[in-house]
Amino acid sequence: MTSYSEPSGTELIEIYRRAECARRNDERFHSVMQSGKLGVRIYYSPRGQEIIPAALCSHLSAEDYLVTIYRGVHDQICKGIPLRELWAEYAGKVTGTCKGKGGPMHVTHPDTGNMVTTGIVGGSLPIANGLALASQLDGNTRVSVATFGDGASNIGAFHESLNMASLWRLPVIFLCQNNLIAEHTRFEKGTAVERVADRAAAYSMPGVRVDGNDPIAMYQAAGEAVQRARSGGGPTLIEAMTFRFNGHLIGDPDEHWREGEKEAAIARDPVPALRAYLIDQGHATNEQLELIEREIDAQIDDAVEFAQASTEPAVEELTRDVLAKEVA
Amino acid sequence: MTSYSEPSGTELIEIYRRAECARRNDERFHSVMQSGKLGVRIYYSPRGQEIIPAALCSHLSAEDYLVTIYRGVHDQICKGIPLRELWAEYAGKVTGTCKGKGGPMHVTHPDTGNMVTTGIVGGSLPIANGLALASQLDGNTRVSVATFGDGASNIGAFHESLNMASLWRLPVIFLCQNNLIAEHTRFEKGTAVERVADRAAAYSMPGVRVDGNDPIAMYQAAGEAVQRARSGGGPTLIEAMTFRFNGHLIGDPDEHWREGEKEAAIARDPVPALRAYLIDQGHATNEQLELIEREIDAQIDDAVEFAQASTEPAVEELTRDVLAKEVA
Amino acid sequence: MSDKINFVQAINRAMFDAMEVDADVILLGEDVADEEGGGVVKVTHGLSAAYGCDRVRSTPIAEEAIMGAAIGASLVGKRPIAEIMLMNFMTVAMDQFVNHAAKLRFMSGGQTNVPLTVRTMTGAGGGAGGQHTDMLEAWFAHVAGIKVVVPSTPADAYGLLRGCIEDDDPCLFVENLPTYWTMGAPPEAYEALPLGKAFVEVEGTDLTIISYGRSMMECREAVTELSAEGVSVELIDLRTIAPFDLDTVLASVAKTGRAVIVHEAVTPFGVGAELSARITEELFSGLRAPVARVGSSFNAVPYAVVLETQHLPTTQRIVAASQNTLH
Amino acid sequence: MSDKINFVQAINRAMFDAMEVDADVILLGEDVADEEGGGVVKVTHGLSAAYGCDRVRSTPIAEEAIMGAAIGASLVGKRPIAEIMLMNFMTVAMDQFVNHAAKLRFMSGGQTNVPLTVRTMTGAGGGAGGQHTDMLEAWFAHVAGIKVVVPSTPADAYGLLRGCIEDDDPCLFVENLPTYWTMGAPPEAYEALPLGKAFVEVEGTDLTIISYGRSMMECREAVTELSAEGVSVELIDLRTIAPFDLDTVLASVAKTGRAVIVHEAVTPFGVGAELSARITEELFSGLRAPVARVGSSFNAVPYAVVLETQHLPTTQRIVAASQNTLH
Ligand SMILES: Cc1ncc(C[n+]2csc(CCOP(=O)(O)OP(=O)(O)O)c2C)c(N)n1
Ligand SMILES: Cc1ncc(C[n+]2csc(CCOP(=O)(O)OP(=O)(O)O)c2C)c(N)n1
Ligand SMILES: [Mg+2]
Ligand SMILES: [Mg+2]
Repeated sequence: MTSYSEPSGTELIEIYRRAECARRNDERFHSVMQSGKLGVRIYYSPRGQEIIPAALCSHLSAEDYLVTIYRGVHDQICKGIPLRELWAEYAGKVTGTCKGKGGPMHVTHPDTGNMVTTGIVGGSLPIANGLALASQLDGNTRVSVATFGDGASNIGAFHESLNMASLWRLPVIFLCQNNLIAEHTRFEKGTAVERVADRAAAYSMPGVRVDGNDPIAMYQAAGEAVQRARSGGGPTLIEAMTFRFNGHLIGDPDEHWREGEKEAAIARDPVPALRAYLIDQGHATNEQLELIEREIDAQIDDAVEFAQASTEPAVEELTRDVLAKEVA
Repeated sequence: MTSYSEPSGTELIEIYRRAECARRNDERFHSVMQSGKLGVRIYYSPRGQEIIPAALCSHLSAEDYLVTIYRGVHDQICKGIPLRELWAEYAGKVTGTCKGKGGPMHVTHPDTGNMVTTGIVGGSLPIANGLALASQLDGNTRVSVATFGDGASNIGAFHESLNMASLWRLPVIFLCQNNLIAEHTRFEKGTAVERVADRAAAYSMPGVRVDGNDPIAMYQAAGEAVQRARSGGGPTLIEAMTFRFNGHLIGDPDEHWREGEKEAAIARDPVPALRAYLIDQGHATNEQLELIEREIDAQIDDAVEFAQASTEPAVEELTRDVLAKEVA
Repeated sequence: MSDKINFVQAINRAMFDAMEVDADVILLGEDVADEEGGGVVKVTHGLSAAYGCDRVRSTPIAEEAIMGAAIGASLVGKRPIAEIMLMNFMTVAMDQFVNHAAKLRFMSGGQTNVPLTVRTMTGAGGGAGGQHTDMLEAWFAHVAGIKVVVPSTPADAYGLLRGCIEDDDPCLFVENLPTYWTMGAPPEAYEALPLGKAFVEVEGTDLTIISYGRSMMECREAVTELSAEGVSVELIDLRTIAPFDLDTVLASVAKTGRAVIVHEAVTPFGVGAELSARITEELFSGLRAPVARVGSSFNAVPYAVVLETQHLPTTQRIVAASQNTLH
Repeated sequence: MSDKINFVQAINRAMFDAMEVDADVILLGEDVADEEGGGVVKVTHGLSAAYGCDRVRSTPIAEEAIMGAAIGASLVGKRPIAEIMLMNFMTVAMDQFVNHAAKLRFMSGGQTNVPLTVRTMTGAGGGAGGQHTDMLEAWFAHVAGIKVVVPSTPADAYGLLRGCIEDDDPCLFVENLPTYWTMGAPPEAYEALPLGKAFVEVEGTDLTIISYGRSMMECREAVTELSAEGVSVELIDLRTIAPFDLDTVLASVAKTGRAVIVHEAVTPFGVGAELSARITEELFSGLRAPVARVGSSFNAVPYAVVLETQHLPTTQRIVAASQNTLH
């Protein structure tokens, strides 16, 4: 399907490290939220979709730009956002990436290329075009990635953005994480095309559907798209097939699957599957991976403590960052 | 290309009658506007595009719904709008279709199915879906048509509307009048696909590109789409190729064509071409057609006089039609 | 007195009853049908079961198409209810709503009209942050041809929503998500309440507090505190923001000579500005103090609890503004 | 004194100069490049010839994509000028502008900002009807994080547009199409004028007239008529609507004790309401008459000349409101 070379064992281990970090982070979010500690107020779990950004980020550096959505903590972690500031933001602390003012749906961290997180369906695509336009004008090789869901492929901003990106050959990747559902609406009920990737043809743009839970296929599809963007070949639409293991947002009973659908997907959980594959193929030993996992847990422990120990923003923050000059 | 039967001689004569009426009406608008009489304040000439609605309307009755755009007077005339009220509206008289309150960009005449005229690019498509939805719910066989330009195929409303229409199998026709230019932007510079019709595939919808200036091909393409819609077969995207003989709006120097492009198109003016064809093929004699043309001129003379003789709206009209109950 | 109901029940019942009495009432919105859970927070639950998925349609995520479909259907006999999940998503549908729904009656010289009801949720307090909680009613009140309605009790939510659905003009019905499950008395009658009429909820002589929607809850607390201090407050629930009930407002302020306007929307260029200006234009010499306004601070809705709480018009700020107006 | 210039020349020159001094200034919009005529009314003519079609890009008809591209580029060092041809088309780009441009600085805790200038034309008087002529500045003034600027002379258009382009926040620059070719004095200096500062154009003692943009032209006529009657009017051009220059306004009204606010936007819930409310809050006891407002009648902009003329705030209505305020 794609000509891009397969990931090396080391690369696969790094993909696992990123995906597992996102997976464990998600589990910790759930336990911490249930415990009521930290007062995290809202959370959209990306559980099940981690392989997509984990493989994508094999090809990206902190210099590259990411625009993600409310369901984007897996993207942010794979892009390298520091867990301390991430957790502090979720906890609404002044030490958070956004001083607690943005919260889960607006996590931002330019140092790692996490440029914007939006709560508006379709909002990520037009902005990614702009970041890519700046790179094109500056003649650098930065790549911009907009992630969004399958449901977002039906909103006007998707259409306008892909058309513009193709006309201008922008170094941008439109990464649709197709988890087969939009809130509670099944993919086929909201989307009048079998594959989102087929919509690329409407913009004379390469479009590819890939199993986003397959680290090798995803690595290759992303690699090809990044290479195309960096080399001036213009945009790509990637439809990465995946599954949302939890409800739309925390508390959602998630009753919209048919008998067994969800159970089957969870049984194929791609992250432990990658772990098993790494050992199978002799890319890594159980001990090596346990070491990585202990490192991840330590980072998360540290991040949670950091968030807990941090203080809340002062009321003065209401008047700050509204305009360049503080308004009284 | 299409299986729909060819138009009979009588049908072709009716197509000519409608197209020629729109053509002569356009010429009269220009002369009247230049004369400064009637104080028509704004005008978007559809000259060159008349065959498209003239052929479409062979398949429509007053019961069917049309949503057109600022460049829509040819659509309105072919759909049967009375010339008196049309001219009075352009002249801003109280006898106009909209009492002079809407003007050229908002001509409305429900009795002939002219439901909405919009000045917003892309604005016609979502509304046509709604009209079609009502017909679907009422179980009648009315068809709704949204006309729009090639440039409009790049705005979000186009995407959202085609997706929804396909999902719901709405009895609607999306009629793109591709005159190869959007204001001053050439088709290929704004549209990242070779044929607008190809975008239909992104919605699993039949899409067809047709020579909109060819009355027979246009008649067949429209007939097929109308038949599909009436019989519950859902929406169709028609891309009717044509040419805009005048500038974007009155006064526009229209300098955006390449050497000879425009002259060549005008030399192929489809309306006189149809006239010649009718005589060639023996469908009509010169005398018959001259009779039709005299009837048209008489109607236009009458409409201009009517508009001239009519009075302007009273200031009270400002507070009327804002809400159901007049607000003081 | 019969059992209390919450806003979700009242709004659901209003749609249920409206669809029963009028077969032309239809509902369009994301996830509104039961197969999609009957709404993200189940406000439309059971409607598709009762009236079918033709009349109760889950839509793609496409607000412009939702609004346009509702407008088009309303032009030819339907009375659509379009659910735009959250008020911030109205920004996606602004062209259809403002350039078309609001103006078609006028621009057509009265030949067509748009009997459309747009329902949308919003409101801060739940930690949803800057893009899910704005109160933008002032935008729509500034556009001729639109009615803007904001209920403050479950009973009003029922009656006013019925009123919007029966109304022949486009109505924007604003629901407050954080207080969706707050209980209140059921409607006295399960029928439409008139639009454009304010309700004098508490009668008083010293001061008039004018508010609507969620902020009425803080206003009620403020009234209790103020009465405890011996201040006789007249509390007016505007109910309809546009066109608003000037007569009722003026009659009250003419009596008290003092007015405080409270709303959750940010203060600058908000609904309170128009009320303040109109009251002053009409009652200038009769005013014993300048009309005061209490709204949210002028910034995006923040995430952190401490900030979100201080951002909103608190009971204390309403009490303080009232006392300030009295002395 | 040197030759007069019109608004088109002033705005064109402002962009030309800004692009010359700062290579990060870029321009995006429909038909803006010379190959597309340098703008529908040639406001951007010559810019692509001078700075290339990379920096001056004609776009597809896709306002959301235009706005989003400008926002994205502004996050990483560019200073984009996004042309949204007409203000009514801002309705298509509201999500990007309001939910994103206005809020990214705040929601990111100050890590990012959006140095974006949105230019848009509008204004009634040319017979364009209900969808091409609205004055919607009050909407944007009601959103925290946006600056709203409206020039009333070619010289101000130059200086204020330079000011917007140099500003680090998203600015909405509103241009009046019907008066585009009206001549005025050239700028004294070809440099930025400060945002947030009003200009006292005429000094007076009896009455303060506050306006901005196109309506300043009618106000100037009104001032002449009123002076002929011996009324000493102080005329203030607001220039920046949000954040507006409260100090200058208050200083003037404190002196005159009377204020009339004039704008082309419809009166209800317009900019005048906020000014009226603020002035009254601050100067209550010092006011000798209620603050008056003169705006367009509350309806869509009509097509017929007779209606359009009466819809707008005429000089006579401004004079009448002023006299009314004086007696
Ligand atoms: C413009 C807009 N409309 C509606 C919503 C409400 N909403 C939030 S997430 C969501 C579903 C999006 O589904 P999809 O694009 O598939 O992304 P996923 O959540 O599955 O990752 C909806 C409708 C929104 N945030 N923005
Ligand atoms: C949303 C919106 N953006 C921009 C405009 C300004 N405008 C009016 S017509 C036009 C060109 C439309 O071209 P096309 O769709 O090809 O239709 P045509 O005029 O060629 O018939 C533009 C950009 C508008 N009316 N609405
Ligand atoms: Mg999804
Ligand atoms: Mg065109």
